Amino acid sequence: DPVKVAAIYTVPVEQQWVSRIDKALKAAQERGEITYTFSENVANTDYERVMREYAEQGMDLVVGEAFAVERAARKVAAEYPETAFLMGSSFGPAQPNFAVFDNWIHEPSYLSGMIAGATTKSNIIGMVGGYAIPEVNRLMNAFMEGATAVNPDVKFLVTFINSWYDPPKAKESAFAMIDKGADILYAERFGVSDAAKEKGILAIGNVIDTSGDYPGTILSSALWHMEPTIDRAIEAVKSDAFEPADYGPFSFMSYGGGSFVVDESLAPAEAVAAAKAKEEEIKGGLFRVNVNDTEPKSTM
Amino acid sequence: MIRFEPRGPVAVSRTIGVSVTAAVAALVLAAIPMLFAGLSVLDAYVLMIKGAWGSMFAFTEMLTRASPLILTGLAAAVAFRAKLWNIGAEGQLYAGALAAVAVGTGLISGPSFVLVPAVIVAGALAGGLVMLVPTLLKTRLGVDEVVTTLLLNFVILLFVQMMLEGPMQDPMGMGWPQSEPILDEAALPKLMDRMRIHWGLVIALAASLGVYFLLKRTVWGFEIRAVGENAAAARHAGIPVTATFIRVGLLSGALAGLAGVGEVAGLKGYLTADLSPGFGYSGIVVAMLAGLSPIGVVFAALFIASIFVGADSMSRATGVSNYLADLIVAISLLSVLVSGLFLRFRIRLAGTRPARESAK
Amino acid sequence: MSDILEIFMSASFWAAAIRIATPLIFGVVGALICERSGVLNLGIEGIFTAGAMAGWMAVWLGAGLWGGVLVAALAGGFFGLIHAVLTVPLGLSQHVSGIGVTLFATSLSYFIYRTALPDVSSPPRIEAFQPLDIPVLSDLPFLGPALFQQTPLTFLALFLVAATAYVLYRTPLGLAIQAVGDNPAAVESQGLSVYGLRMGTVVAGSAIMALGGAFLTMSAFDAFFFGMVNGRGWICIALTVFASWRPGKALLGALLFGAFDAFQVRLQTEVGSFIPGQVFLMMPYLLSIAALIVVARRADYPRALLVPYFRGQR
Amino acid sequence: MALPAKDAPVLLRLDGITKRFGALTANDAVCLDLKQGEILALLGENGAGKTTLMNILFGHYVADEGSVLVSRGDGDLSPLEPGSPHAALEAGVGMVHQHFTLAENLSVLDNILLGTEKLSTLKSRRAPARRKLEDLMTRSGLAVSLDMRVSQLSVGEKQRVEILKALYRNAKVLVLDEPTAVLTPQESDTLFAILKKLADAGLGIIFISHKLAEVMAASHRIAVLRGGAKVADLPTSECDQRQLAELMVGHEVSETVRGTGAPGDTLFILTGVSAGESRESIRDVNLDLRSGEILGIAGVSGNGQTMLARVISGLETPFAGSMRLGERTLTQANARTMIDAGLARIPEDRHRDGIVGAMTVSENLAIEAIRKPDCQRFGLLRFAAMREKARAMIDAYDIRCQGEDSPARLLSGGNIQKIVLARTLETEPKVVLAAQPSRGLDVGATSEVYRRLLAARARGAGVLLISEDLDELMRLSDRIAVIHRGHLSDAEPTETLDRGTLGLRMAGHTMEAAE
Ligand SMILES: Nc1ncnc2c1ncn2[C@@H]1O[C@H](COP(=O)(O)OP(=O)(O)OP(=O)(O)O)[C@@H](O)[C@H]1O
Ligand SMILES: Nc1ncnc2c1ncn2[C@@H]1O[C@H](COP(=O)(O)OP(=O)(O)OP(=O)(O)O)[C@@H](O)[C@H]1O
Ligand SMILES: [Mg+2]
Ligand SMILES: [Mg+2]
Repeated sequence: DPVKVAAIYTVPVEQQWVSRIDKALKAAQERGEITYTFSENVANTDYERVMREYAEQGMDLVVGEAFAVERAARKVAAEYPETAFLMGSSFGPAQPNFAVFDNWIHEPSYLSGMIAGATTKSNIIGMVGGYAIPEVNRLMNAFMEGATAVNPDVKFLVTFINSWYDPPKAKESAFAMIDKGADILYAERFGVSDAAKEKGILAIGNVIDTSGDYPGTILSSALWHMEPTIDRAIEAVKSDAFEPADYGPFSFMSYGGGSFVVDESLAPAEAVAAAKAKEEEIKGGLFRVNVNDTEPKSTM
Repeated sequence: MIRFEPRGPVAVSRTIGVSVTAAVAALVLAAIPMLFAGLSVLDAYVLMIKGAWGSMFAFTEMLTRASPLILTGLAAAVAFRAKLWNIGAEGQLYAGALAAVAVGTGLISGPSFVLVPAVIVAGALAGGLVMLVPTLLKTRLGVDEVVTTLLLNFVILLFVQMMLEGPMQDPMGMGWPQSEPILDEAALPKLMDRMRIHWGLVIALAASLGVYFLLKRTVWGFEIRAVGENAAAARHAGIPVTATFIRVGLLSGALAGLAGVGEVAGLKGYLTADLSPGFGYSGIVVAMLAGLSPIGVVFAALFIASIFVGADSMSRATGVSNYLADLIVAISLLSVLVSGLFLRFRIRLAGTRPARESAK
Repeated sequence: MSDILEIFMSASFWAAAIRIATPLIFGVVGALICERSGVLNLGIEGIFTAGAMAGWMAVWLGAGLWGGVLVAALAGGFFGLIHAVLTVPLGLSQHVSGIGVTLFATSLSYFIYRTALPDVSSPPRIEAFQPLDIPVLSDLPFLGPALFQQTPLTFLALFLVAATAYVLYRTPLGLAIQAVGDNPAAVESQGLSVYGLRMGTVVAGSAIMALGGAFLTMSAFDAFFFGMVNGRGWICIALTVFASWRPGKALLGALLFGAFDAFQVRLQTEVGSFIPGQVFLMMPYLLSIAALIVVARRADYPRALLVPYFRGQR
Repeated sequence: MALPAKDAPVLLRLDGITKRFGALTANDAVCLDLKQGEILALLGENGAGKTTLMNILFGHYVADEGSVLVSRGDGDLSPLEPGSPHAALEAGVGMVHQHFTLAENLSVLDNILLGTEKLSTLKSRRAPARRKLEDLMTRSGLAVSLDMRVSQLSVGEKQRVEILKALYRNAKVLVLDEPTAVLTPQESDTLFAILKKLADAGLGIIFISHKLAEVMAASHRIAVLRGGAKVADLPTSECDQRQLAELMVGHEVSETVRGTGAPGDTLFILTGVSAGESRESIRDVNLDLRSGEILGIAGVSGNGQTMLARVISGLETPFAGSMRLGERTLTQANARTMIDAGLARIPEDRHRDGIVGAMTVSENLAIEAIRKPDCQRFGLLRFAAMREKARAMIDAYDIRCQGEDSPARLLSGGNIQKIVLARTLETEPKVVLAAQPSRGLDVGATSEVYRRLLAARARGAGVLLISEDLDELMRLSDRIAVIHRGHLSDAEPTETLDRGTLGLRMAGHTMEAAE
C-alpha cells in the first residue's frame, strides 16, 4: 500500500520554501509510493486542528512547518503515536514520533556569496527579504560571509518587506537598491530578479531555480532539495522504522539537499573555480559554513 | 419595481422560518463551487456538519474558534450602537494579546488568582487604550474613526512584530519572532482535557451577558443608545456625548483586547504575529449578522465558526482546495445578510395590494 | 542628511513614487466615486484581488493585455453589482456587505485560481505592460524618467482622475452623483432615480478599483500571488477621506503615499542598521493619520454616506 | 380675488385615492379636482394625510387604490404613471416639499439644474440656465444668490430655492407643502403675490398651510382633510376661519388669550454675548428676562436666532459676554448645566434636536432626567417608574401615540412637540426657551403649545419666545425685541408695537437708522 501523506502549509504552495516540499511529495506520489494531500494557507490558530484532523484520518506521515506552532504541534504528535510527523522546526526532534527538518542551505548560500563578491563591480550588493526570521537570516548571513570572504570591500543593503507575497513591493525595494548603486541583488523574494532583469544587472537565486525565467540575470543560486529528506522519511515510515530524528542534515550539500549553481557566462572564471573548490571542501567536511540566525543589517 | 415596507414586531415562528430559508439558500449557493470542484454535494454537506458538530472534538474546535469571534463581535456591536465605527478590533486584539504576554510571562509572579485577573485586566486595558486614540481624535479633532481605526491595525501589527523581534522576543525561541510563553499560573484554564477549548469562551459568554445588561438596563447604556440614534438630540438633552463616545471606545477596545487575551493566554500560550486570522474583521460581520444585539452575537459567532470549521474539515476530507472553506463562509454570510431583510421588511412587487396587518 | 535630500532629487525616486501610487490612484478614484454617491465600499480589498486575478488570468488565457484590463474591470463591476444590490435597493449595512464582498471576492479568486492551476509550484508569468517610450517627453531630463517612462496603466489612472473630476463637476451626471450622496430626496424630487445613480456609481467605481488590482499583476508584476494586494485597498479607503472626496486631492494623496513608501524603502537601507525595519513600514500609515488630523476639520463628508435610502420611509 | 373662469379646464384630478400604512389609513378615498388658474388650499390637522396625498400625486408613494389624472394639454385627462416623480415632472407637476429636498453640497444653481438635463450630456449648460433664472427671480421677487452653496443659506432662502426649482421647470401644476412655515410675514406676502401672478398666468396651485389667515387671503378654494378623508371642499368666499378650524379638528376650538401678566424680578440676563463666526452669528447681545413674562424675539430667519438659541441651550460657548440665571453665572456651554440650573429648552428643529426617533416615547420623556433618582438607581434604569411617569405625562399632555413603548419617530410633529413640552415643563423650570415652538403645527397643537407657555408664565417662569411668526409673537409676548444681523434690539412692550413697525425693524430699517 502507498504511504498516506498529508502536508500542512501556513502559506500558499507557491511560496518558494513550501514549493520544495510540495515538489518532493508530488514526485513521490508520481512514483506511486505515497498518496498525497495538503492544506495550504492554514492560519496559525487552525494549525493544531488540521494536524489532528489528518491524524484522525489515519495519515501515516504528516509533513509541515511547526515554526510558530511549536508547542501545539509537539503536543498533538505525542497524542497520535501511530502517525509520523516530520515538521520544519528550529528545535530538536521529540519522542516518539516528532522528526524535524529545516532548510539548511547556508552552504550553497555561502558559495553564491563568493561568486557575487567576486563579480560585483560597484562593491554594493542589495538584499531583499520577506521577514527577518532565522530561516531567512541564516541564508543571508552565509551569503554575506561568502561575499566578504572573497571581497572584503563589499557592502550590503538589506531590506525586509514584511510580506511573503508582495512582488511589486519587493521589486520597488530592489529598484531603490539599484539607485543606491547595487549591481547584484540577492533575490530572497519574487520580484527582485524582475527588477534586476529590467535594469540589466545580476541577481542571486535562493531556494528555487529561476534561471529559466530570467536568462542572463541569475548569476548564481543556492537551491534547496527536499527529496533526500522526504524520500528517507517515506522509506522509514514504509518500513515501520520512523525515528524522531533531525532530518536537517539531509538538506546539506553532502546529502544533495542543497546545491549550488552558477551561470559561468556571467561570473569570472577564477571565482567559479574558487567556489567549486570550496564546494568540494564543504562536501568533504573540510569547511564548515557558520550558522548565524541573527537579523542581517545594511553595512553602508 | 420591488418595494419594501418596514415590518413591526416579528413572530418567533417567522424568525425561525427565515433563518431556515437563509441556511437553505446558503447551502444551495455554496453547492455551485462544490459542483465546480467535482464534489458530491450531499456528501460534502454531511462532512461539513460532521466537521463542526459531529464529534466532541469537532464541537469544541468550533467553540474554540467562536470564542474570539464573540468578543470581537461584541466590540463591534457596542461601538456601532453608538455609531462609533470601530474597524480596528484586529489591532486592539493584538494590543490585548501583547499586554497579556507582557504581564503574564514573568513581569509579576504570584498564584493563579492574582495572575489570571492581572493578565485579563492588562489585555482589556491595552485594547481599550488603543481604541481611545481614534475616539479622542474623533471627539476632539473630528478625525474620521473608520480610517484611523483601520490604519492603526497596520501600525499595531507592525509594532507587535517589532516587539517580538526586539525586547519581547523569546530568548529560547531560536530567533523566531515570538514571545516568551505565558506562565502556567497566568494561563486561562482549559475547559476540557485534551481539547483546546478554554476559559476564553466563558469570558466571552459572560461579556455578552454583561454588554446586554449594560445596554438594556443601565444609564450608560441608555446614553449609548441615545447618542447612537441621534447624537444631536442626545447632546441637546444634556447627555455627555463626548464622555459617552469615550466610554464606548474604551469598552469596545477592551472587548477586542479580551479576544487577544483569550487567544494567547487560553489557546496559544505565547504570542506570534500571525495570532489572528482576521478575527477583528470577522467580528464586524458577526456583529452585523446579529443586528448589533449582544446576545445575537453569540449565535452569529457560532454560525460563522461552524461554517468555517465544518467547511474546512470537509475540504480536507474530500481533498478539495481548502480555499473552498472561505468561499462557503462568504457565500453563507451574504445569504444570511439578504434573508435578514425578510425579517425587517415585507417585500412586495409594485402594484400588488398590501395585506391588512395590525402591526405598524 | 545630504543623502536623504539626494533621495528627493532623484528622478528614479519620483518614478517609483508614481509606480507605487498607481494602484492606489485607481483604488481611491473608485472608492471616491462610490462614496460620493453615499455608498462606502469596503469590498475594495477583495475587488483588488479579483481584478488582479481576473486580469492576469485573462491575459494568461490569451485575451491580450487590454483584454485583460477589460476583464478585470468586468470582474470589479460584478462584485460592485453585488455590493450595490445589497446596499442600495436592499439597504443592508454597507460595512458588512463590503466586508462580505471582500471575503467573497478574495476567496472566489483564490478558489478559481487554485482550481484552474492545481499543479503549479511557481506561478505562471505573462508578458506584462512595458513602460512607454514617448518620443521627446521620455527623454526630458528628470521629468522624462520620473513621469514619462511609466506603463500605459499609469497614464490610464491619471486620465481617470481628470475624467472623474470633469464628470463630477462639469456634467449633469456629476451633479446628480454629488447630490445623491448629500440628500437622496433632492435627487428623487427632481425626477432622477436614487437607486439607479447609486448602483451605477458603485458598479463603475468597483470596476475602476479592480484596475488597481490589475495593475499589480499586469504592470507592476507579471504573475498572480495569494495575498499580494496586501492591504492596498484599505489604504485607499483612508486616502479617500484624506482627499475630502475630491479627485484632485485623491491624486495628491496617492502620490504622497507613494512618495512616503518609496522614501521609506530608501531610508531603510540608509539608517536601517540601528532602527527596526517596522518603524519604516509604519511610517506611511502614521503619516496618513497625521495628514488626516490636519485635514479633518475641513473634511466635507457626503452627508448621506452610509445612510440607506428607502422611498417613502420616515 | 379674481376667480378662475367657471369653464376653466381641469388640470389635475385625484380619483378615489386610498393609502394605508399598516393599520393606518392615511388617505381614505380622496377625490380632488384642480382647475387651470386656481389656487387650492389643503387644510388638515397634523397627520391628516395632506403630505401623503401630495406625495402620491408626485409619485413618491404609490396609492393602494385610486388614480391620478393629469391634463395633457388638449383638455383630456390621462392617468399618471404611479410611483414615478419623473413622470410627474414630465407631466408638468412641480412640488415644493415640506422638508427640504436640497443637496447642501451644491450651489443654488446646480440644485435647480439637477435633473433638468439628460444625464448623458457631456457638459452642464449653466449659462442659459442662469439667464432664465435671473429673469424668473426679477419677475417673482424670489431673490437668492445663485452661486451660494445651499449649506450656507438660511431656512427662508432654502425655501425660496425650492420654489424656484419648481418654477424653473415651467410647471403647470404647482404643489407647495407648507411653504410659509418658515417664511416671514413679508416673505409670505410676496410669495402669495407671486402665486397669484402665476395662477393668473394659467397655473394650477395647491398649497398646504396651517395658517388660516393666509389660507383665507390667498386661496380660491379650500379642501379640508380629517383622518385621511376629505370632509369639505368649498370656495373660500363661503367659509370663515372658525368654521375651518372646526372642520379640521372635528370640534370647537377656543382662541388663546394672553391676559395681563404680573412680571416679577429679573431672572435671566445676557450681557454682551457674542458667538459664532459665520453668517449665523450673534454679536454683543444684551437681554433681560423677568419672571412671569414672555419676551418675544422677532426676526427674519437667518439673523442669528439659531445661534442665540444654541447659546442659551448650552450647545455653543460664547466667545465674549456672560449669561446669568438668578445667582448663577453660566459660562461654559453645556446642556446639562443649563437643565440643572432650571432652564427648559424647546429646540427649533424638533426632529433633529428634540427626540431620538428610534427610542420609545417613554425613553424620550425621560431623556433629560435620566440621571435623576426617579429614573435610575446605582446607574440602573428604573423602567417601571419611567413608564409610569410616561403614562402620566401622556395623559396630562394628551400625547397621541400607540403607547409609551412605541418608537417616537412614528409620532406626528405636534405630538413630538408635546413630548418635548412635557419633559421640559414638567420640572417647573424657572426659564423657558421656546424656539419656533409652533412651526409646522396645526391649529389644535398650536393652541396647546400656547396654553402651556402661558401656564408657565402664570406660575412665574420667564419665557423667551423666539419666533418668525409675528401673529404669534404679538399674541403671546409681553415685550418684543428684534434680532437683525446678529444684533438684538432693546425689548419694548407689545402694546407699543404694531406689525408694520416690527416688519420694518426685522428688515433692518429702524435699527440701522438708530445706529
Ligand atoms: N450629530 C452628530 N452625528 C455624529 N457625530 C456627532 C454628532 N454630534 C457630535 N458628534 C460627535 O461628537 C463629538 C463630541 O462633541 P462635543 O464635544 O460637542 O460633545 P459634548 O456634548 O459637548 O460632550 P461633553 O459635554 O462630554 O464635552 C463631536 O466631535 C463629533 O465627532
Ligand atoms: N412612510 C410612512 N410610514 C408610516 N406611516 C406614515 C408614513 N408616512 C406618513 N405616515 C402616517 O400617515 C399619516 C399622515 O401623514 P402626513 O404626513 O400625510 O400628514 P400631514 O397631514 O402632512 O401632517 P403635517 O401637518 O404634520 O404635515 C400620519 O399618521 C403619519 O404618521
Ligand atoms: Mg464638549
Ligand atoms: Mg405634512
